[in-house]
Amino acid sequence: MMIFFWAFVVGGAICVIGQLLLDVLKLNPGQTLTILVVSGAILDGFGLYEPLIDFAGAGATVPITSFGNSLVHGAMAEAETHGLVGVVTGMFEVTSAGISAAIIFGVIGALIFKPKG
Amino acid sequence: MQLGKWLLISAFLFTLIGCGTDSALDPPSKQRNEDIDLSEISTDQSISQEPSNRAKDILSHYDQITTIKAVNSDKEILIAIEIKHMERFKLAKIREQLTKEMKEEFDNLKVELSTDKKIVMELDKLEKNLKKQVYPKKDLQKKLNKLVEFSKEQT
Amino acid sequence: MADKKKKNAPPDAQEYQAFQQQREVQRPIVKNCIKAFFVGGFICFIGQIISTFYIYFFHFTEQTVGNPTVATLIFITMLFTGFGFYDRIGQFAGAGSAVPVTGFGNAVISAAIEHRTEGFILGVGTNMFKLAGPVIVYGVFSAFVVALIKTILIQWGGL
Amino acid sequence: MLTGHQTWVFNNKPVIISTGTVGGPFEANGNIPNDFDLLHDDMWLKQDSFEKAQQTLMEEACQTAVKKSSIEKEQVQFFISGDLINQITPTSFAAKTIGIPYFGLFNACATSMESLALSAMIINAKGANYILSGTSSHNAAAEKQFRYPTEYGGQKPPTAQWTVTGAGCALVAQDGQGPKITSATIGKIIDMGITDPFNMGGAMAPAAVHTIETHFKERNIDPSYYDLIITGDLGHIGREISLDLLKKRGLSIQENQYVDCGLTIYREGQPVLAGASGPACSAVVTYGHFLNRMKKGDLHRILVVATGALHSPLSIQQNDPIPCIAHAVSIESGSDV
Repeated sequence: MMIFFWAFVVGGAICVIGQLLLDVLKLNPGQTLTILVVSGAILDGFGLYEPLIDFAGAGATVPITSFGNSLVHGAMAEAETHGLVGVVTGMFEVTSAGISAAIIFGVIGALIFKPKG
Repeated sequence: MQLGKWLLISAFLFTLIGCGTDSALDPPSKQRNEDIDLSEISTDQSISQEPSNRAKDILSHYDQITTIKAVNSDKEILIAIEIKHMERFKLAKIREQLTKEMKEEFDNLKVELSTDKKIVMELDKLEKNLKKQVYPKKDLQKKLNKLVEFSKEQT
Repeated sequence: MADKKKKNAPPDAQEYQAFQQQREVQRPIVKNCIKAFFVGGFICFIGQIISTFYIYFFHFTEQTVGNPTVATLIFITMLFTGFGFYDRIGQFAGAGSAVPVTGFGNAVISAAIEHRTEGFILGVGTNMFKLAGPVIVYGVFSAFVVALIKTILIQWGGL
Repeated sequence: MLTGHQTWVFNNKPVIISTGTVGGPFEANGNIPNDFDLLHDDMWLKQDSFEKAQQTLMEEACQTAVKKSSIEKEQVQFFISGDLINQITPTSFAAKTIGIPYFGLFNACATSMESLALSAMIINAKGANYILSGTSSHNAAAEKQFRYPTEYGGQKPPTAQWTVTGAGCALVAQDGQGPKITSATIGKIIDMGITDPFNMGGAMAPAAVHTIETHFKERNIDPSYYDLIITGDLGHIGREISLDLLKKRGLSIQENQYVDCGLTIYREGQPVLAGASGPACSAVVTYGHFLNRMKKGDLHRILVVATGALHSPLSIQQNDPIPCIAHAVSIESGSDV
């Protein structure tokens, strides 16, 4: 059950990197998250993100960096079968859950909740 | 500002590169690793489980492996392993290397090697059932086939 | 850009900026990082519990469990956002609650809830990705570039 | 009467005959709940948007001010007001409900004193008998306009300030009972190149210093003339910076003579970071708290310096600095003058 421990540590460490981007470079949250997503994509380009997922489980899949990683994965999987066209078409194959869940629960949230202020 | 941004990103990159990617498996030791969680299946099934037992025997010489489950039909063999947690960074390489080794060992069977927790659990269930009862040949084949498909699912 | 502007500022403004910077309350970076570590780690820990639960009790493998886990986390985020807890967690945890996928969910859901007063099509529909949009835009674009380079290397470079 | 370059001295002594202050739940829980005429326990005020809630705040403040005086609404000639939200619509809608000829102003958080100075000027020149002047702000509406959705979990730095939910209104008249407006100094835009919208205190401090300095120079008086010099919403950081700058310029202002509305309205321990802000901040604290203290006889002469950061979400995104302004109005109790 080491996975729980490492999920905590690795996930926490990625958040610390985000906090440093926020506080040291004084970026706003949008810029910070964008940098993290792009780094996730680049890391996967070097084949470095998958080992981290194997090692830390949700510690690597829950932070937003994994979004970049899985976009690359979707694109690469499709590219294997369809070549360069697959790079464009396969993009959302793996990541759709995050985006569609956000949209669905966003609309449901707007239907049932009012901002508390 | 711009420079600092890139410094931070590259620092992040290097920390990850630092976590070693080259050597995947230690060479097998002479002795069987006694800590491994494995059980030999009786061979009086409709399909002999001798290949599965042989696979377990070979794999049990690797120190990094902690659990081995395997079931075979007369066409294919599904092996599922778990490794020590600190080795999981190299999981993909280990899986690749062991798959290759197993393929060479069982050249008459279709070999599938998985490191997935769920497949370990499913094979464990199957192994236990095999101990209790004799499966008809077709049933076992079908069951195994389903598991192999399941282990390959991506999303 | 901003640096250039600062250099062109009149001397009294430059002097004031330096003075102001001295007096500004510094952000408690170490404290913030510790809080981000624990809250962020905790959210990932919860994520791991959810995944393990799905692996044990439902028909998911380690490979396929990612999607239902993310969806569940975002559902929980919707409740936390709607009942007005998430912004408080965010003020405490900073990146700890912004970096996990729950932060992405919160950005989308909070914008959706906030703009319902402007109607569901133009309010909720247009503003939903006001905050989370850049993440998708640059995530997709960078993934495209990375995958393109990799595919070309594999196909023609024999990588 | 113009004195110097940017200061008016009102020889006819316009009087604040009554005031109305309204607050939200966060203010009710604050430091000076007893100084509000009306407190709401609901951010929405039973309206269906935060902007409409702000409109209601403004309407109620005006109605309260008129009700507390001996005159009828129909006797009021002008309504001078403004706020922060998109093209000051909450104020304009409130003006529609009130139904009095209306001047709309925008000077961000400095609008309160801008409107008071203009009202005093018109009254002083006998351009009107009664003028309602006030401002409003609403925390959630301002967050939505200038920052993130209210439920978004972004972390604010310790320099950020909390927008007051409330509205303050003063009824200014030719004569009557009440504190008198004696002079006003209209500030000019000071831009020191600060671009961080989460540090408005630091951005606005030079504007406050400039206006205070000009006020004393042009009226040829000493800071000791006033019991209190009250700044609008500089917060902790802005207050300290401006006090240091004032001392550097040779104005001898005592530490306890220099207070900030943004530090008065809330209790210690409320999560307001560097202090309060918003147009309503200086309006409710001045018209409520400080004028009450004047009536009690605690204070005789005060100088209220409302500060405003005149940026927009657009200008911040385009990397422009924050232009700041401060207007000072001096109020003296009736017996003194």
